[in-house]
Amino acid sequence: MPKWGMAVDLDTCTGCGACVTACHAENNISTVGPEQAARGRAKHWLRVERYWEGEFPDVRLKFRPVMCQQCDAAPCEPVCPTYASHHTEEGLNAQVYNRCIGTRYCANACPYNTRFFDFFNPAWDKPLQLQLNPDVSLREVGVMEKCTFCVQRIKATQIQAAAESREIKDGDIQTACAQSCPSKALVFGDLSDPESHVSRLARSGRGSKLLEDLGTFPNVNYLNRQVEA
Amino acid sequence: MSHPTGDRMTQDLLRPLLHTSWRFWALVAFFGAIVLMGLGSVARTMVLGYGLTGIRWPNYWGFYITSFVFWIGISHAGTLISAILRLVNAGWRRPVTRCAEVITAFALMIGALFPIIHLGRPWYALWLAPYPSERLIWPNFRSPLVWDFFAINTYLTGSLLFLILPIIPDFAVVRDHSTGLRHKIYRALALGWRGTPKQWHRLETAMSIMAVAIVPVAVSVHTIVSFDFSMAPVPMWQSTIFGPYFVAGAIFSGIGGLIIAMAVLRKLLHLEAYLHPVHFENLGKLMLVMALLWGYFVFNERLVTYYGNGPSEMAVFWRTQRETFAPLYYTMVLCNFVLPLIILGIKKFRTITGCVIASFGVVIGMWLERFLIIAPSLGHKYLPYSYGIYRPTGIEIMVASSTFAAMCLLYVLFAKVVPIISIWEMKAGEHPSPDLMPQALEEHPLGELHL
Amino acid sequence: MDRRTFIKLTAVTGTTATLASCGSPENQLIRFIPAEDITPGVATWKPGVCVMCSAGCGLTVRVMDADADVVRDGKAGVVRIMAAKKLEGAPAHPLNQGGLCVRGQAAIQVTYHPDRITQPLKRSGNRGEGRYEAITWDAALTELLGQLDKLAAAGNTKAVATVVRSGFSQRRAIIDEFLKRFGAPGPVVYDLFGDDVLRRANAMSFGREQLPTFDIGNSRHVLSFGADFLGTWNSPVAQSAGYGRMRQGRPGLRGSFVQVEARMSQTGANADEWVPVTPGTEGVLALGLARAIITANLRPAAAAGRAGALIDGWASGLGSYTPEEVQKATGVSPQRLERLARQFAESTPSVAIVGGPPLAHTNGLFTALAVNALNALVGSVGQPGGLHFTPQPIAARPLASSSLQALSVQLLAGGAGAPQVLLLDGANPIFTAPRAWKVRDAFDKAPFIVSFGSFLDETSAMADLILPDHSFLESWVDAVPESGSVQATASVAGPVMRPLYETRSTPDVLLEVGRRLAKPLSPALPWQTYDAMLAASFAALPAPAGGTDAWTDAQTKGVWTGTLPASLTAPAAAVASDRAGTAVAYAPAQFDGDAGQFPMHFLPYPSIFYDGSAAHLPWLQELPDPLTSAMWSSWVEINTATAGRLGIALGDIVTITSSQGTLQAAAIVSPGIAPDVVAMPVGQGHQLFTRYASGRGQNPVELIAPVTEPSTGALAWAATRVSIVKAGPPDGRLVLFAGGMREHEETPDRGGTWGRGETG
Amino acid sequence: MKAVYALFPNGQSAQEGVNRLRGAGLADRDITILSSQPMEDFEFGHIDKKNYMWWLACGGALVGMASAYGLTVLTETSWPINVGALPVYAWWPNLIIIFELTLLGAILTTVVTLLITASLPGRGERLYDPAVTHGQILVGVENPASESVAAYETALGAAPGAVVKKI
Repeated sequence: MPKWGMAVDLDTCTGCGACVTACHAENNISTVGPEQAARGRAKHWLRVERYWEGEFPDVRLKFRPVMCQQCDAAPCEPVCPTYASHHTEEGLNAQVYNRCIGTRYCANACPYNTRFFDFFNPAWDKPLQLQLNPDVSLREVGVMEKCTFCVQRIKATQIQAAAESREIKDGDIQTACAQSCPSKALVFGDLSDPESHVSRLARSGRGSKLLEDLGTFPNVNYLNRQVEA
Repeated sequence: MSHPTGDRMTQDLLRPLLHTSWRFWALVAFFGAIVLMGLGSVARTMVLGYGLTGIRWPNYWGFYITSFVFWIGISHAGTLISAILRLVNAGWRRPVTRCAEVITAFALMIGALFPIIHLGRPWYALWLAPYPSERLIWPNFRSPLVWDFFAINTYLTGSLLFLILPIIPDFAVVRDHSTGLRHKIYRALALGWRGTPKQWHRLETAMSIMAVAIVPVAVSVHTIVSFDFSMAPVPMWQSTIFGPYFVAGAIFSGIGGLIIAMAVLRKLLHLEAYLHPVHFENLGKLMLVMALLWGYFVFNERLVTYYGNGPSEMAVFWRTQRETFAPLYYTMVLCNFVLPLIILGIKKFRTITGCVIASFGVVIGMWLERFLIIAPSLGHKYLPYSYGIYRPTGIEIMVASSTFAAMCLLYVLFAKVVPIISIWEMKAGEHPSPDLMPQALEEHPLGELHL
Repeated sequence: MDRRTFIKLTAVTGTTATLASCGSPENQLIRFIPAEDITPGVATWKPGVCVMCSAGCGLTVRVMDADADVVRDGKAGVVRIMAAKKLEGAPAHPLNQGGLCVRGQAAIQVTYHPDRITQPLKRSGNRGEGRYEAITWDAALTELLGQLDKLAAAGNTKAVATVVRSGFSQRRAIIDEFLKRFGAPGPVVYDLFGDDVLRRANAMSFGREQLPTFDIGNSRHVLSFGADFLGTWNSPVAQSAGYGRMRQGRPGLRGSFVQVEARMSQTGANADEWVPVTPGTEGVLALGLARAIITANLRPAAAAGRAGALIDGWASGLGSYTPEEVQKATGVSPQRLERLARQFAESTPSVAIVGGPPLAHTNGLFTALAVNALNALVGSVGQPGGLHFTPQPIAARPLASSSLQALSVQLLAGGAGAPQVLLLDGANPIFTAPRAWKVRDAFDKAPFIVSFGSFLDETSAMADLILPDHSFLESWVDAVPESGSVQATASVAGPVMRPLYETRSTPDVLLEVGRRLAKPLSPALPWQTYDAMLAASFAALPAPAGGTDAWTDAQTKGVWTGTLPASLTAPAAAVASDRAGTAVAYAPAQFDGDAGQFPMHFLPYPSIFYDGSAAHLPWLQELPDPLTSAMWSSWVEINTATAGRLGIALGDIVTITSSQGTLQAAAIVSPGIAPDVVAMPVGQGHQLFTRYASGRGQNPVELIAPVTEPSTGALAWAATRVSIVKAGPPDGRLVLFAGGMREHEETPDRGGTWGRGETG
Repeated sequence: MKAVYALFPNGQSAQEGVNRLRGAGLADRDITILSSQPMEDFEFGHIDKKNYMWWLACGGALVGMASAYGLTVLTETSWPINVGALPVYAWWPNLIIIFELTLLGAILTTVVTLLITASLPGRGERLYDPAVTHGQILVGVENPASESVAAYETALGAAPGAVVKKI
């Protein structure tokens, strides 16, 4: 049974934002427009956080892509009264949109604020709806949505592999963000396979998890930026 | 304490039911209009989308949940007070209990509405209930919201019965004092009550059992409401003190609500002869105790956070102490602590007016307290990039304020159809000259205790 | 959600909710028979070429069936087509190697944009007003032919002017050939953030008039002078790929990276060391480093060879660039200079990159030459980990042509010599050229304007005739990357989907026009169609190892890459020889505007919309800016201390004034910008550019003074001075995604200081 | 129905009326006493005091507890979903459900017992007089044996202030 995880190399992430747009394109995330964006309704399953350090001229900037951390002990799961948010056997923190009644409790419980609420029915000015990905369901008003580690890609590859009765090799499955990353800062793979690229990165000395002390046991490893002495 | 007895009392307490003044209709129209506006706003959000509220990323809870916690808190007026006083058999409770229980019942109904209207998809609210559905899926008993569902259901059922049972004999009274259609209606409502010793005993036993059962339920309800917050890893939410803190706050605001309700009834229904200053004074003292308790809890919560000095906790801490929410925070402290302490702590201020002023302060302060628990923390979770400030929209303000109108409306209507002071319990409180009393049946020493 | 629900919801959400409530409107429309065989629900991947910038990255386009609203011979209807679903980077492409930038990802919205021009249009309103009436292709072509024939008859074929964007491709070659054979001058290439200065400098230093390719992936140290090479400059995706390898791609070896600039760019944010310098003195710093290296005997001055010889005083040891002098000019301390010099010279292979603002000054050429010399000094030219020049096919030598400024002057002058017919292809100079060039007035004087654009923007709204091109997904498309790969590379792809509308591929239109001209082209263009031309040019290339012929191979892969035979390779730039002798000396950068009246340097910089040509894509509009997290808005960046002095807080509206004009925008207070610089992203402020960009934000180009770099005539877009004052409180137009700016307080605050500002 | 009864102005006289009826050989169960309030202060007010409502309530509580346990166990095991690394059957949260349903059981049983034992809603025609809710205390006999009616009348009438009525 695979255990999906990701490694984010903060030393190679350039903050370009390609992953964010790739995520929008892959997962049918609707744009909300300027008025709603101004009211805090913009949806970015994956965001590149930036933090300033120091003052001019000795100033540094830190980029950190933050997506759903697919926690093993996800705080968002037990609080959901309808099991819309639950854990799959592959270690994914799944969100069943049809089961969601919109208590938004999961979003409050998520320490990473990676869950987004649909305040209105999504709309695409024709013919922009042609860009929609048929493998990903649209979310109607009143439900919570979040990064799924591109579960539709995982499933598609698994089904294909099963049909061709072959093993899934490391790298066969890529999330949209990892695939688009120009500097290959995002690596997706199976953490249960010690030889997978992501596992090797997770073992590297630079690895750490986001808000580790909260006991959420995330499956995203952040490889710290190496700073010159 | 003394009050008119016999028929005179019956007449006084039945007057509101039997005679309708223009004031009644004015009140109904006024509050009804506001309630309708509130319902309209709710309907609009349901049709046009939840985006009409001020909720935003990451502040996903706002005015609605605040109102929820607030009203559930108010609901602790009745049952706790009347149940506890019933258990200790405090004689002075008799004219107060029903006013209190009514508040409980209605506040609960209003409060229980909010978890439903705050849903993104309210039309699926039923999925919170455990029923065998074609979806073959049951509620997640590990979710605090499901605990809420069960707790509030139990409490609501209990409180309603607790309120209704002792009304039956009074319905009988109305039945016998009314004619025509009203007579028919009340005859049905009275369930053929006659007043045999057996009925009286059963009724009183039932009431004492309910009193015993309802107190732990009430405590559990607000503890579970506090769990909605303390179960989530949110700065300043994950606190072991939240349970008692919320319960205390609930009783606190409950008493406030009760005092206001009593004062209004006293004026409107001319019950001066039954609701004496001493009732207000006693409740005032009770509220003073709760104010001190509340202050103690807040001090605990704040001091511990301050010394713990967790970065995220401190971020939220400062937000309420000196940043965006500071004005609200200090208003809250003023209303919930300073004001009650001055007014209720000093005997000569502890008049009816004084108590009412203090109560208004407490009600406002407790509403703010709930808001200040929700908004600052949610907008200020661990990752600063995702900070955000919640600002309510007109819709939310409309809905939140219309609930107060709803409370008034329900109260007015209730006082119209039910004697707001339990006639038979008042009578049961009267005793003939002591020498005629069988020794063994002397009332409990606490009976005439004035707190 | 299952497929059925999905389709239902698409119908619902695709249209407005109201329409949906009364049933899916598809039902009322004509349903055309699909013109292709479709396997429903099965995705296929086809090669594509990204046209969002001149880099020419390769795409893999996910194609799947979908119901599209189309126009077929004048009738609107629905047809099931194989539609592009997602653009992904082509893994095998030597440039982007599977990666793709934001603009590339969002490019699919160009094809599906609701405001795309769906058929030929004839102007019915005033110029710039944007009122047009639909006409048939026949009518449109007849009109164009009429104009051209008139000129030919009058023997005034020179009176055709063309404006295009930079970047070379066979498509461009067709335009060039058409013009040449018609007898018209070559097209005017205009890009606000063009790199003519650097091309010229490279021609002088290295004999290559083109942008360099950086082998960052193999260098140990990168020293960049203002080049936003990870964001928007040159070939960003290729450079980002190299950057990733430089940082963590080589076990045990992590390359270091220093960025020199006055405002921290997205690229600078990734530097190990960020060195702010006075704008216009980057060249001085470069030579200061060179001098330090030479005097420390880390490298002999002679090592720089010809590139060094071009610098005045190089041979004599750059005596005027002592650390003290350098500090005076740039503000970089001698110790730091020393350290940077050692680092650059010792951690080889190292490479210096220059681009963007440093070259957008009056002394830009000098700066470029200085950095070139620095590269030559440490021997990074042509070496692994250094800078290279992608071999260019002969065809990629664009025709010499006049500048936009000159064209504007001609048009304004009018008369016989003035162009009579103006062809526009993709460029939007009215938006991106400084006011003082009067491009709008000039175009207004042009008797006849034809635009091949797909959208109505400020410039194409001037056109009398609009002949909309296919989108790059609907037609053949190619690119001949100028840089980004050490080996010669050419991207090409066939149509991945059928055209949605009555549009026509511009190269095919030109070929047809060429055939139908009364006085035929001399010699006639040998190709019937664009793809025939592509086939011909690719067939000439050597077949890749194991591949069949170059053309079929390129079609399947979407790219040809290999070594160009000498016969096809463009020779070293001619300009090199004639200037080799003249040494260039440092001259302080000249700025427009008096330093007293306009105390601040104004730095317009390319945003995620690049120069604004991508501002019409909703995905990009809602993408939080990497540094400010702003969405759907434009803003002004100002240093924290300066802002404090001027009483400006985050979101306040400020007024910026230059000699050219004034504008108001929201302020973003940032620690990453020099105290005497205000920066503003270019891209917003379109008067007319689809529903998503029109009337949104401010266009900083309005403030740019018409200062040019003398030797190339290129616009020195960073040479303007401005004044800034607070105009008022926040007006809510600045939309930020982020709340906090900093991750934690520098010092734990337990009540020592009161009244810290709200972070939210 | 036939009935003979008297209305007494206060407890003392009512008590006397009751005592005299007893004297006339009536058992408590045959005497009907109606008052508009519990008469704790008088002996007759304590007739029928004994009851098992507390025990029944406890029984109801047990039923509630059992059903809560059943509900949680059955549903969670029939639909085992992993959330937040909690056990599928987690005791802590379920204790809350069990607690609530236990008390709900107690409350509901109490109400049901009350309605049944206090025979509410009352069925059939029973002896009643509206004067009761005006403060009078009714003491009387329903369907008396015709030969002893007179005896009862005198017994009831003897008490001070008694107003004897007959249907």
